[in-house]
Amino acid sequence: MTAIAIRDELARWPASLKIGATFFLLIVVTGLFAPWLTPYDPYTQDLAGFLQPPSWRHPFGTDHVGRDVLTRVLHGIRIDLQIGFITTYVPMTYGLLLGALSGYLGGWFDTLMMRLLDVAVAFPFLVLIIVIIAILGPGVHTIYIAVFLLAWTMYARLARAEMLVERGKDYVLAARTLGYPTSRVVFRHAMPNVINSSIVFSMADFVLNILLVSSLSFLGLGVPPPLPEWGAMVAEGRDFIFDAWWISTLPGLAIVVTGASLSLIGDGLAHRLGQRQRSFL
Amino acid sequence: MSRQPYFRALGAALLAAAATLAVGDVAAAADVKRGGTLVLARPEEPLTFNPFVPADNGSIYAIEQVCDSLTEADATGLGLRPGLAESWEISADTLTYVFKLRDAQFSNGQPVTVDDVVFSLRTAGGPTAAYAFGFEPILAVEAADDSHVTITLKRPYTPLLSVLSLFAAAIVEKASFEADTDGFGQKPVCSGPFRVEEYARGSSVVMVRNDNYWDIGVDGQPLPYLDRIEMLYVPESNSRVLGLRSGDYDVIASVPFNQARQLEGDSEVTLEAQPIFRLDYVYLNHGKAPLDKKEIRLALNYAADREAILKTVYFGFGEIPNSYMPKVNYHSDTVEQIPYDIEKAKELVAAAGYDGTPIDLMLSTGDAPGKQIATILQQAWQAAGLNVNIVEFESGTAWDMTTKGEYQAYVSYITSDINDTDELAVIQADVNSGTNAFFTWYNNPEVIDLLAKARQSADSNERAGLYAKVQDIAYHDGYSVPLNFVPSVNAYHNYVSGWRTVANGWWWLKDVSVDK
Amino acid sequence: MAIIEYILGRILQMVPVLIGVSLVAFLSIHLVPGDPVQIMMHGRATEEVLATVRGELGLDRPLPIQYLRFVGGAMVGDLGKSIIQKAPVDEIIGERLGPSLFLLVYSAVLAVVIALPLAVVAALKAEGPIDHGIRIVGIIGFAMPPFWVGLLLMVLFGLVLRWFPISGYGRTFIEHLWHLFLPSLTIAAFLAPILVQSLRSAMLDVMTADYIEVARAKGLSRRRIVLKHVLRNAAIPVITVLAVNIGWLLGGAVVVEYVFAFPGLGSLLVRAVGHRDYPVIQGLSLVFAVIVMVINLLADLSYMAIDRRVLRR
Amino acid sequence: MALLEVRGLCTEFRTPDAVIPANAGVSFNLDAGRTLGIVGESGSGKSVLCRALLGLIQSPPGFVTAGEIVFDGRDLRHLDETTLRRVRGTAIAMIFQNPMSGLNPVWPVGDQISEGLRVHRGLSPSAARARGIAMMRQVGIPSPEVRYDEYPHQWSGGMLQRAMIAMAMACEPKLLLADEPTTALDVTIQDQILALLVELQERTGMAMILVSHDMAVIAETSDHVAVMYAGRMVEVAPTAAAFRTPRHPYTLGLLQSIPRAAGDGRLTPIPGQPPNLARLGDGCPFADRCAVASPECRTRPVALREIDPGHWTACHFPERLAGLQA
Repeated sequence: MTAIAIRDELARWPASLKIGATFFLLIVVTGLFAPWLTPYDPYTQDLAGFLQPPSWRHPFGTDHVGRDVLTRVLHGIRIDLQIGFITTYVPMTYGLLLGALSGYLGGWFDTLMMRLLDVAVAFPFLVLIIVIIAILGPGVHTIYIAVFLLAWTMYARLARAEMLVERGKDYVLAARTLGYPTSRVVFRHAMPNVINSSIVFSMADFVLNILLVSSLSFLGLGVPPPLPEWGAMVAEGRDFIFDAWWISTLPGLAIVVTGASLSLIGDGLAHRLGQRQRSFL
Repeated sequence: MSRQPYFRALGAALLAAAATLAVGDVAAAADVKRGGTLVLARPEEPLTFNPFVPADNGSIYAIEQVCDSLTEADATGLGLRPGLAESWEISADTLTYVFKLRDAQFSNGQPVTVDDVVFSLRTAGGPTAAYAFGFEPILAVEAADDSHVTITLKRPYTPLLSVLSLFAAAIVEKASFEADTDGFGQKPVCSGPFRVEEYARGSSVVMVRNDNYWDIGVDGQPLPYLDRIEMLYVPESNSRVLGLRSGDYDVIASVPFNQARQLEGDSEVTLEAQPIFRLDYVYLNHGKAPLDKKEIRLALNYAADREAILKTVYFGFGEIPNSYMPKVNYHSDTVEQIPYDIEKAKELVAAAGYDGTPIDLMLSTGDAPGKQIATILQQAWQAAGLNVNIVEFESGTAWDMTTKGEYQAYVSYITSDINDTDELAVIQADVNSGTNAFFTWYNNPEVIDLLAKARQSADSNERAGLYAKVQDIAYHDGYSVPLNFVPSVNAYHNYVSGWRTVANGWWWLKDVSVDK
Repeated sequence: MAIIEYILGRILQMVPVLIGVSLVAFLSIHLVPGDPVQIMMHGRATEEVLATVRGELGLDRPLPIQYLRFVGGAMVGDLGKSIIQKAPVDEIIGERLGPSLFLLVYSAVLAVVIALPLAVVAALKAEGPIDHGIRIVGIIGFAMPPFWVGLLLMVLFGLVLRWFPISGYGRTFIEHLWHLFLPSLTIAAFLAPILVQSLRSAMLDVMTADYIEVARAKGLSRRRIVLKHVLRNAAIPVITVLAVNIGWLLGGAVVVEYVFAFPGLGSLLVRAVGHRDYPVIQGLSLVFAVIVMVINLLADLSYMAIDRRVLRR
Repeated sequence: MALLEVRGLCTEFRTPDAVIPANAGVSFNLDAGRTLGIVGESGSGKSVLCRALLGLIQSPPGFVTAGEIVFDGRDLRHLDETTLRRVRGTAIAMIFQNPMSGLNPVWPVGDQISEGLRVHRGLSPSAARARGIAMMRQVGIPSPEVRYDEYPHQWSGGMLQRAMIAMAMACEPKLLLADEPTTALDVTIQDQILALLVELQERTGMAMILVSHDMAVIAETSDHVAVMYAGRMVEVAPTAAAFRTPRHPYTLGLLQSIPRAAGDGRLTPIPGQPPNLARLGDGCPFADRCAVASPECRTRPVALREIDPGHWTACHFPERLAGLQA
């Protein structure tokens, strides 16, 4: 894209998209430069200086083993954005493929996919994650696998519903009458019109996945210590919520801010992609 | 949620000096207030009231309020007193015990008969009872006449009276139990101070006064003082503290240490930090490299800053240990503590020729203090030059790995039900005792030899010396990384009196009264 | 009638799903290390006792046999007995099913009550300051960790104002409403923003429809247009969102259950998994699956009630 | 006095990129009982005009910036929303281009027809139903008692347009705005609907504005015709005069592009594209496509002027058209 094309594109962005994208970019940049932004290390403990309230030295205070909370929140950006990204876009990729194929092909494939989807939706997530942790051991990769097994369903549903509509449209019929192979019709012609709602949903999904890790941490099923992951920090700080509110609240705030920026992006994208205003938060 | 494993060892002899562990006076005056309801919030829920299917603290502490046994723990838990057995006689060869039953009734009004006693004790020693091993030395339980029960032993067994005081030796009403064993687990018929009125699984047990209870209070009237107990299951510690403050709960059990310090300042609330038979420590698997090297194990000990842990994790509650086991009767104060010395730790790591084999430090999910400890230890041990990963496992899995020896280090704890060093010493330090030195695979022939000597000795001074020696050797062998002798911390409103935690960890509610 | 045939058809479709769920649940939970008997006895019992108890529970049989026994029982409505609690699984689940569903329905109702006016205002004032204000509050409610919201509500309404109890369930319907207000509000704080956003965008979508312009040309008031013509049409995507979330919250509300000491299905599941109480886990998996599918069916039926066109599909 | 007098009406749409004047100074009169046909290409501002009359312009992005809409002696632009709403349902009604999407899919058709009666006339449900059924019968919907409770998806397009008409006529308006009422329908149905509109108009004496891009439709129904181009009226005349002697090259172009079954088959399309409304110059907007334009047409502003009695045009050189007419 030329500079002018970029400028024109930016000019078409609704305000929510601009604000959201700016915030998100800021968060990403902060995460990239986290090691240079504070003088502390996210892992180094200072047991003598534990549970210090926010001050100039420690703007977010220190946690229950004396680590600087701000430093951990900033380093957490890397981890949480990575978690959010992988848990959202990997399942989205094959969820879309399966859903689109299912909607396009119909027949036994569709029936099979829908029953598979029902099983995945109806299966209790907690059992699954405990099982996977037990087999593979705890860690981020375990959460990934558990999410991979289940999170595709929403995308498959969305893609399938959209594909059912697109399938009947003239341009798809035209492509079929021209004798294009199915894969080309599905992926080259119909797909671009199918993915919009998924892209918008993925913004909310991103936040939901970070929150999921937080809930898992509450149950002790999240990422292992001492990783500065926001959800784990929120959960670890909860025993101190009345005497050291900052340990748990400020990482929570980071989730809120990230969520807000993604939500704005989602809203703006819904607008920009000209889809029927289907936003999910 | 209870931390696993929760090993309750059975002890033998009782310590005469028990009363020295003072726990406040039993309501001295006769003006004790009767009636009322006590609302008690705890982090564990009872799973069953069937005393032969134990169990977990959630169930045991509740069963203790409902079921009675031939002998029972006194108010401190350090001594024994007669329970349903009014008195007993022991034969000269110590192989035959004859118990005289008290004239007592079950909560349904039926008398406690010798049949019930024989049935209960046989069940407790039956093939599916978890505590059966405690009853293994028993040859036979028989009715002597309408009011006497005879227990004969295969061999001399001093712990018998202690074993009989356990919840697992509770006397149940045979007819009710046999008619509906599963139903009994929900609504037991026992002869304790309270009876279960309503058991809402997953949320609460409502107990009401058993009007047929035999014991007498300080005012000369039958115990208990309370009319009713609502024992609530409140797993979230913040919620318990809030509920205590808002007046929803009268007593809360297991106050988190950081909030305990805050509650200390609350004038309406009494905070109780009662020493119990508990040691928090890091299990080490001596069978796995690099923990097979004594230098490494000692390095772990030298590198652990216990003062800091006591301050940051326990908020000063507890005592830095000088032993590999809880502070029970033959505990020696003279064993020298391993100091915090990171340089020494580094030297030891170097001396061991450490090859970088990582140590997986395991903890159970949901164990918040354990997580904090693991986090601190990881950094400390890394500073000593060791590679340490923290691995978190759901408690069932963690316990499974521990018993199978598929772990390296595990942040956990141990408690003893009974005030006698011998049993835990043997279980923890004798690799041939059946639990592989409590899943450490610690194997020191000298210790095994000393323990055998101690068991054969009748002289308590000699035994004390031998146990002290074992304590010294095992502790300095780097048996484990002991962290803290942890007290039980509970809090109650000032209008609650007579509350006490016994050294075994649970509480007698029959002595509690409420004057709102 | 067509509708009854449709419902029966849907119920038939549940059968293969239930078989799938039960098989996955059974296999996965048996793959996990850990032995319910060892856990129940806390490592105290001898190998001999452990073996005897396993034998009594039938845990020593080959897995396929155990599975078939479970399926056989489940087909005649017998889900077996809890290993730990010795009570019938259907009874244990049944005790918590009512409260859990009550909590969920209550939360959903609260969320709708909160979300409806906010969404309407946000849609009518789209892109205005009020709309953005509602969005920001929503994002905060949505992204705040539930236990944090729960504790906050407990401190505010339980400790400071003393308006609502902080735990318990109560005995009568009114008491349920009173006791469960704070936990429901905690869930609603998460759910309502999702509903506001989906309802708002659905409304904006509907408001561009031709028939809304026709309604305006008819001289109908804004109020009537929104209530009668917009909301009903905008309800369908919102019902979908609600259905998906209720299905998830059935087991996912466990954090709220813990904070408010509420005896729900989520905490039962966590405990059953911790104890390896196989019959309870299997039973719960089936119950979850049935409820999720029934919720989906109800959602589809309500689409039909709202929009007759759906019937033709 | 005219029933409706529109003076200098301006409507514009504001987008981030540009301001688009959709109506630029539209003026006309309409007497009671008469029909004004408005004709023009897509995007010429016909539909915007109808919506602006009723105050239905979505704002933002649309704004009515100037002009008067005097209906029955009151300037509708200065009425508050509530009063204007009453006018909309009762005195002025409107029917739309696409009947398939003009009815709410989730309510029965009958309810929607009688909704106005309940809201504006305060009729009880049963009275509204009876009146609604009568309306449905009037517009030629067979067995209305049964069809009253049916849903839009069960009906054909022609029937739906009859329902739309019934809905519009329910409160007996003095003025009916019909925005391309037949465009979306099959040809055979179109005539029926037009005949129905004419018949209803004769029976009730209402005035009607009929918007269409189809000159034939206008010819059949209207007393006067107004030709719109680029947001303004370029020719207003009695229908017969406009068809016989168009005085604006655009009108002429429209007439020549009508296919006639019995004609010589010669079609002359208007060359070029409609102008970009956002970039109009000062001169005649049609100049670029005009066969008779002079250079000055591109620069000199042009306004409607009366060149024959009742015949208005916005062309600098209407006399030049004589040579072009066959």
